[in-house]
Amino acid sequence: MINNLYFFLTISALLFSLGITAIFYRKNIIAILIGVELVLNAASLNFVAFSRFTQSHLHGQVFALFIIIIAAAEAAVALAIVLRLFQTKETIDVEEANALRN
Amino acid sequence: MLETLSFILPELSLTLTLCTLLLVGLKFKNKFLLYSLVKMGVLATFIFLVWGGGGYLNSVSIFSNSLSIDPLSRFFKILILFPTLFCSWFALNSYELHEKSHIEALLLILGSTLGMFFLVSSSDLLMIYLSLETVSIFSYVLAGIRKKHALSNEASVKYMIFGTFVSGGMLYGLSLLYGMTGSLNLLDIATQLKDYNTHDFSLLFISLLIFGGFAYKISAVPFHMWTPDVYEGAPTPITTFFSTAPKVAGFAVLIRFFYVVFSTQMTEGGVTIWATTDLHWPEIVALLSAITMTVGNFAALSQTNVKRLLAYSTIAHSGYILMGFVVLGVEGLEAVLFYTLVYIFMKLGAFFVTQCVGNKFKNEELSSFKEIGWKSPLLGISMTLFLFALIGLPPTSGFIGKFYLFNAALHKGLLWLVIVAIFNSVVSLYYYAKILKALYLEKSEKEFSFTLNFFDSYVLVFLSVAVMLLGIYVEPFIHWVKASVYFIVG
Amino acid sequence: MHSWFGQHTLSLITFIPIIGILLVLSIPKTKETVLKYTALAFATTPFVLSLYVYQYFDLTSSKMQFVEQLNWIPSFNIEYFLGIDGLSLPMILLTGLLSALCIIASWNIKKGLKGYLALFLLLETGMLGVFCALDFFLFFIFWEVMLLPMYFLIGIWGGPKKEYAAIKFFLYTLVGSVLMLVALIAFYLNTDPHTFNLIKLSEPGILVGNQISLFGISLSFHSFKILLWIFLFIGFAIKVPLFPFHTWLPLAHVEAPTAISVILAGVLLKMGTYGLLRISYPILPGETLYFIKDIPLLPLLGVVNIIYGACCAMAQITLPEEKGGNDLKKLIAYSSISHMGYVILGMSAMTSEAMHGAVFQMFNHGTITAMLFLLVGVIYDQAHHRKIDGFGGLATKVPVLTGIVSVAFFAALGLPGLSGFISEALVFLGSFKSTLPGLRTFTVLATLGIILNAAFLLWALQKIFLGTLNTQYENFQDMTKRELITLVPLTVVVIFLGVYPTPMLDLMQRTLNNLLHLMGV
Amino acid sequence: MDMIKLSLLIVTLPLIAFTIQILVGKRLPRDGDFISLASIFVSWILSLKLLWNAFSLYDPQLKITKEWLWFDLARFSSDLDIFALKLPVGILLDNVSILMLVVVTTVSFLVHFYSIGYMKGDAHYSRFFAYLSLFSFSMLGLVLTDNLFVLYIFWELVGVCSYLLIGFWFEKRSAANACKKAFLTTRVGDIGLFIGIMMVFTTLGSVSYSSIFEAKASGLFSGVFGTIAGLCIFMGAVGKSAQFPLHIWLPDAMEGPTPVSALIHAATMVAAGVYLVVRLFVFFTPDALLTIAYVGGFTALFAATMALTHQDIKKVLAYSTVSQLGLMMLALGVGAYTAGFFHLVTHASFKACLFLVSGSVIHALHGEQNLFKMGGLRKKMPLTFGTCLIATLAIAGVPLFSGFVSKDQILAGTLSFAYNHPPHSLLAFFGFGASALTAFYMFRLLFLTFFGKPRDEKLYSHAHESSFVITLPLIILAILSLGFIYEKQNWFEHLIQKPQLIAIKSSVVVAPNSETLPIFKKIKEKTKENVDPSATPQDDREVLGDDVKDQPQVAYVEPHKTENEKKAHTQAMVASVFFAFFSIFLAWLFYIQRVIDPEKVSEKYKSVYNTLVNLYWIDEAYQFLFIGPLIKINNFLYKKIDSEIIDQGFIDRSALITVKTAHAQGDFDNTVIDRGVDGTAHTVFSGGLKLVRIQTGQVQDYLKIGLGLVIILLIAFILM
Repeated sequence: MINNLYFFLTISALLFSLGITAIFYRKNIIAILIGVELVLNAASLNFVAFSRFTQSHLHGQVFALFIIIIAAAEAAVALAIVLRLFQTKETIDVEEANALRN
Repeated sequence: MLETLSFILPELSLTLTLCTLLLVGLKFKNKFLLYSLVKMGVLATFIFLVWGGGGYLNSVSIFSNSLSIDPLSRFFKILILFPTLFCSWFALNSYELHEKSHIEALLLILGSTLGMFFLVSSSDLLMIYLSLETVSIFSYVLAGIRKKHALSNEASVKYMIFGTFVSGGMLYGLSLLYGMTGSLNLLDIATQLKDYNTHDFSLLFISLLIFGGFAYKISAVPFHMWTPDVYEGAPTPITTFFSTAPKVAGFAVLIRFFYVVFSTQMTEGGVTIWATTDLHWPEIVALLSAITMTVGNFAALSQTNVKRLLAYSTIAHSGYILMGFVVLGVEGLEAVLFYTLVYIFMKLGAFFVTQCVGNKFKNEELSSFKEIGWKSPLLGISMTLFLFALIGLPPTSGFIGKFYLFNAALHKGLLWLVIVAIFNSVVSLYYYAKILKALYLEKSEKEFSFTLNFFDSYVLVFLSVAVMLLGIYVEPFIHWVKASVYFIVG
Repeated sequence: MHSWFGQHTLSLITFIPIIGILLVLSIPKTKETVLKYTALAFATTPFVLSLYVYQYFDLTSSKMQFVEQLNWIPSFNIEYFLGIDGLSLPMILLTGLLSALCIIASWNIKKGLKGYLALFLLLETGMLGVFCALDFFLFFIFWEVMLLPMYFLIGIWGGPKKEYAAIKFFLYTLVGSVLMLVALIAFYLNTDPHTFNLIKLSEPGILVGNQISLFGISLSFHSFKILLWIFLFIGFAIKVPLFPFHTWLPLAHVEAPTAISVILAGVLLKMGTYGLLRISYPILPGETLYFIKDIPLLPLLGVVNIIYGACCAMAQITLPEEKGGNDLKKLIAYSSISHMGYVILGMSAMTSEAMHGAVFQMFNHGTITAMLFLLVGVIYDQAHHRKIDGFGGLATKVPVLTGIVSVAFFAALGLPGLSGFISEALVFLGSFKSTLPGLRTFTVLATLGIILNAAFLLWALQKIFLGTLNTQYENFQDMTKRELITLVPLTVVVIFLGVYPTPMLDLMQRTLNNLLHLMGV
Repeated sequence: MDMIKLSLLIVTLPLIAFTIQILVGKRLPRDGDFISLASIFVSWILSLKLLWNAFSLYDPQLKITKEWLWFDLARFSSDLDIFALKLPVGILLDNVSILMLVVVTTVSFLVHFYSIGYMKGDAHYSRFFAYLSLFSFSMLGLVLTDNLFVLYIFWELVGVCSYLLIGFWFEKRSAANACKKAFLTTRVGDIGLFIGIMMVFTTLGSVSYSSIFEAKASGLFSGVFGTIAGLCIFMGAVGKSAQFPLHIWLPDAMEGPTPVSALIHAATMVAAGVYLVVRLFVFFTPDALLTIAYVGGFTALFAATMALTHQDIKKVLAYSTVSQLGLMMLALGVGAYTAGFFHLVTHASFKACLFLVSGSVIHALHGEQNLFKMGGLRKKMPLTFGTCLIATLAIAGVPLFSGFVSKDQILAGTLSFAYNHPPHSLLAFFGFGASALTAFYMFRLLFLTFFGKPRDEKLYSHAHESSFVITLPLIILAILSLGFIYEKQNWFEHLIQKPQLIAIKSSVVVAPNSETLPIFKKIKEKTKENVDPSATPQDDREVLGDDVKDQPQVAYVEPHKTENEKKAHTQAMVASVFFAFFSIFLAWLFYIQRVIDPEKVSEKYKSVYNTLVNLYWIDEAYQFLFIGPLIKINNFLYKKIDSEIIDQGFIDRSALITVKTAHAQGDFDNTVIDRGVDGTAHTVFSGGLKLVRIQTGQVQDYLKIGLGLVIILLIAFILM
């Protein structure tokens, strides 16, 4: 039951929507970053699933590998930025970052 | 192996400059030394681009079809070099960047340029995603380069959150596309998609998700909200870089991706045009282009911060360029290429003048522009030329660019889009004239004198001449654009 | 005529002011007189050259003369194509003359003199270029080049509300020219070997095209051509200015400095009618006749302009200051709206006399309004206000000024013996004679304009010059030599052309009759 | 010397004088008055020479024309078969124009001579003479031209000269108003004339008299179109000769110096209207002539009544001029062509004389113009009194004086017209009524100024006879008003015959009737040969060529007298003499014997008296009917449409130009949103604008909006 493609696709779609909601409705920036990670993992899950079930070649898995690398890089940079924000604004609540508006 | 390396000589020379700069930067902080290094690196890349690798006609695709070296990518690479060259000089002279962060700025700009070089010539999904992400990551850091400045941090946070979300979405779209067609290379995807009944909902959703990813890069309507805040927050040289280089790269990858994957190339009456199957994405993009223009222009009407005003004008110009993109014809492509070429110089000029005024008064409000036209005639005249180019008034290159776009759009019969565009360019006069009004027509309260050092005036003269030359002696540039419309993916 | 100089006269005429600009910019700000004289020299050379052209102009040939044709942007088939005929030569003479006089009139500009002179020379190039260009693209470029300096000239050296006047002027004209851009591209796309060449475009049957859809509704090519005509018409009507689009003119005139409002009224208003005659009439003859015969739009707007302009001008005398009245410059601005109404009426009557009258009126209006504005400038320089009822009885103090003012005022109201009458009479004779429907009633209505014109002009003349001397102006001196230099040539031209108009009428005769012949009238 | 060259010289001399005078007038000795005097004197002598030639030729069909091409709109484009205006400019010399020349130059010369004395010491002395010369040039030009277009040009030039001369003393507010009123009212008339010209040009393509007469001969302009064209042209005459609807400007024109009134508003300019009708007499259709008659007749009577009650001496004369002009129009209307023109000639001399008399009286009384302040001046100013008496007798129509001769013919004409067309007998009543009243008010003026005891001692004391410079012209004009010079062999009727459409064989020339003035007999042979052969009338006939062999021709024909005309003539003679003496007697009763006290009469008929004094409130009516609403419309047009609706309403309030944002923007917007746009005017568009600009600063909102837009686009395109 768990080894056909559509199962994985539904899980990745679930992961994707969870990630989106996390990004939209969480106030803490770290939580938002986690949401982003969720979205990236959903995509890599997709890649792996498609590669495993529909394709003979391993391009999908390679792509998933790269996604992990990129996700790591992004996380590092994002956290550095959040740290800087914390130093200047004493909070990491995304609502606070609204000085720039019209 | 060696001869494939020769194809990516430009990228290699860029990396070499990056590394030497890294090493030299540790020891020496002298501004002119660093800048001469960057200059040499960019010059080398330029030389390699123009004469080295890939030859003129025989474009080749290397690294198992993930990078294609062809006239289109060469054109865009040359275009990207200009912002790099100028923005690094602007960064070294801006009041916003502290002495210590000069070297970081240069490195990040060069890194981002390298990412764009790959983005422009990438022809498979993985390479597109990788290069896109490199550019984005470098940009997030670039946005937040002013350590102690709250606005700069906020800008980078917003940029980061917005960027990651959208590229995540795009990635999800790419994964579905991969799933649907089973291959990463654009050409294979295109052939697979041919025999796929394209009218169902999923392909439209995928195309919109992917378009979202690129729209964020060129700040087109659905994903343009970040641009004003980030541009205002980031230091001016960085904003200049953001508003020129990534736009060019964004359009390059947009063309390559959409003209291959979502449309089939045909030649009709000797003219190659791209017909789309019944997937209506051109209509959507045309609508988006009209909305982008209108949003960009109308929002700019009531701005008092010049940086924010120019940010909205960037959105508006993306809307204009999208108009050429939607035409799906060789003429449309030429118009896009020419307009990006012309657009870069206008935008660099306008931002540089804002920076010079910023250096003097420590803020970029419209009120600090008062009576500058009188105090330093060169600044006044060059700013007038840039603004008239941005509006699209004839003697300047902006007009030829707009004429090219309107000509292509009208040839396709998009009369309604042209009318929206001309309506917008009239509105654009209104807010650009606000700057002109401040420069010349208003008396400033405080008494001040304004002098430009040699380098700044040299740069201003160069940019003004570029903007006017492209308006008057246009023939060679049109030939260059016509020659570089040819691109391969496979 | 075949020497190098003969072949490149038009380029010289157009681009000599540019050399002037470079020279003016290089001279240091301190040497004011040197600046002024160089600017004067470079502003008058085009006029001298145009006299040379007038001398060698062949009155009998209906083809373009002094033609220069070079490839500019071959990939778009855009040519640097200059040439003149009977229609554009009078305009070039007028521009040259007025520019020279305006430099003399702006002798006491203090603030930013270098900028002023440079912008003025750029403006002159733009104007001369528009009249010489025969390639629509080049025409459009010069049309906009002329626009840029005007914004600054009104905006920087203008009156109290100068910013508003400048931006309004710029926006109005830009809307017009942007619509013209659409027409320009449509012409380009719908000709077989894509071309901007106005001569080729005016060959019958060259514009061929197919269906086009606008906002969803599909237009046949005929209705698309009508749409193009409307776009062009709006672009030119704003410049003329015709009734609904005229509100920028009084404001621009009131705020602009004297010399600039002379050029604005003397030359820029003629761009609109010149454009109609050079582009709309020959290229879209069918549509033009449609808007004259089936829907009498042109004659109607012409008559409305005549009467509306005269009424608003008279309102200036009766309305007090706070209601927007009582301003002499606004009065003259509205009177030029009324005079341009004659030109439009003449152009829409499709008879030889009316067409000659219209083009001759364009020239006369240029000289007469130039005189009027220069005179207002003379009064303004001494009295520093333009309120019509602020004066009274100046005639006793300034006989010479009164003499020239009365010549100008009587020329404006069309007194025979002065040039204004000849063109007005020709327009009336021609439009009354034309067999187009409704033209006769329009002409009779237009004759109403003669009384209204006479009424407000004489009323103004009486309020300012006649009656008892207003004690405030005890020491009102007469005209200085410099002011005389600007006004005497114009007076001589107005009187000479009034008595013997043949040189000017012969100049434009062949072209106009040819145009009418082409229009199948 | 050839007659054409003579006439050219007559015209150009005043023009040369004008240019010299206006340019260097002030710097010349005696302010240059001798230049204009000399030029008009030479013109006068030359015109007498022309008259002499006309007498010697003594040929009613005399017609000499010469043309030069002014401008031709199809000269170079003959291959395009475009029919364009070809406007020749020419001179037409015939008895009518020669006589007019003589009249104009005589009166003008005498007025020049008179104003040397009258205007001495005036601030703008030289400019006065410049304007006089300009006027003479334009009047002479008007008389000599051979086509309507050039006539219109001189017509307007004459109007300008009257504007300049009426407003000569422009310091006076009333003078400034008067000149404007004069110019505008005549301009209203001129528009009618121009429309007439346009109508003629449209049908004919040319506007010269000869072509008009040819067209009339070939049957054109006969229907309603012809009548309307005729009436339009007559409108010009109404404006210029101050006939009924447009007469309001003439009394105000008295603001000008008296010589001006004498020259322009008595003899010459106002006669231009009559001259035009005389010149185009054949062109008018019968019912056009009828309207002319009615307008003329009514004006004559109407103006005469108004002259009854006026105190100002010049105003009385002004109304008398309007009335006399009405009589001339009446005469022309009823077809008494020679009578009308004859009255014009005689009226010129005695009316000019009357004005100059009033001038010398005013001069003597240092500017006093009110009749009721004068009195008993005959002893103090015998010469002026004498000439005034002669002129008054002439105008009253007392036999042996020129007035009687011409007025009698007019009345005879009207009477015979009434006999032939009984329904129009009202015209005769107009004629007789006007002439009766004329006699009354003229003698009222005479008695009030010169007879009775002086009413104002101070004024009377230092009244004195004017210098010879003023009185000499009076004497000459008085002589000209004597009847006998016109009686001689009624040469006038012979020379000036009524032009009619008659079919004559072109080759046969109507032989001038045999008897000519005896004294001219031998001179006639002598002058025959030195007259320029090319200009003689005979060959002019050949020029018309054979194709118009027996077509009706316009020619002057001696009117043969029908029997009831003879009856009308004698009756008119008796009636006019009776009326003249009866009204003189009446005036005598009123003002000398005080039998019937004028004051008591005015009380009794209070209402009638007031209407007369206030000139039937016509001025106020025009002000109320035309000028008031015009100003209201203008203000409405300008204020409402121009500034509020188009400017602020449509342009500025439209979101494109004015950005109405939520909170106050930079100063630029405030200057743009000026008084027109009220504070919170939100159009839908600017509402939408706020939506577009939402930048809340919340990143998450941006994302939501972004994704929301994508989804909306998806749904829209799915449904489409």
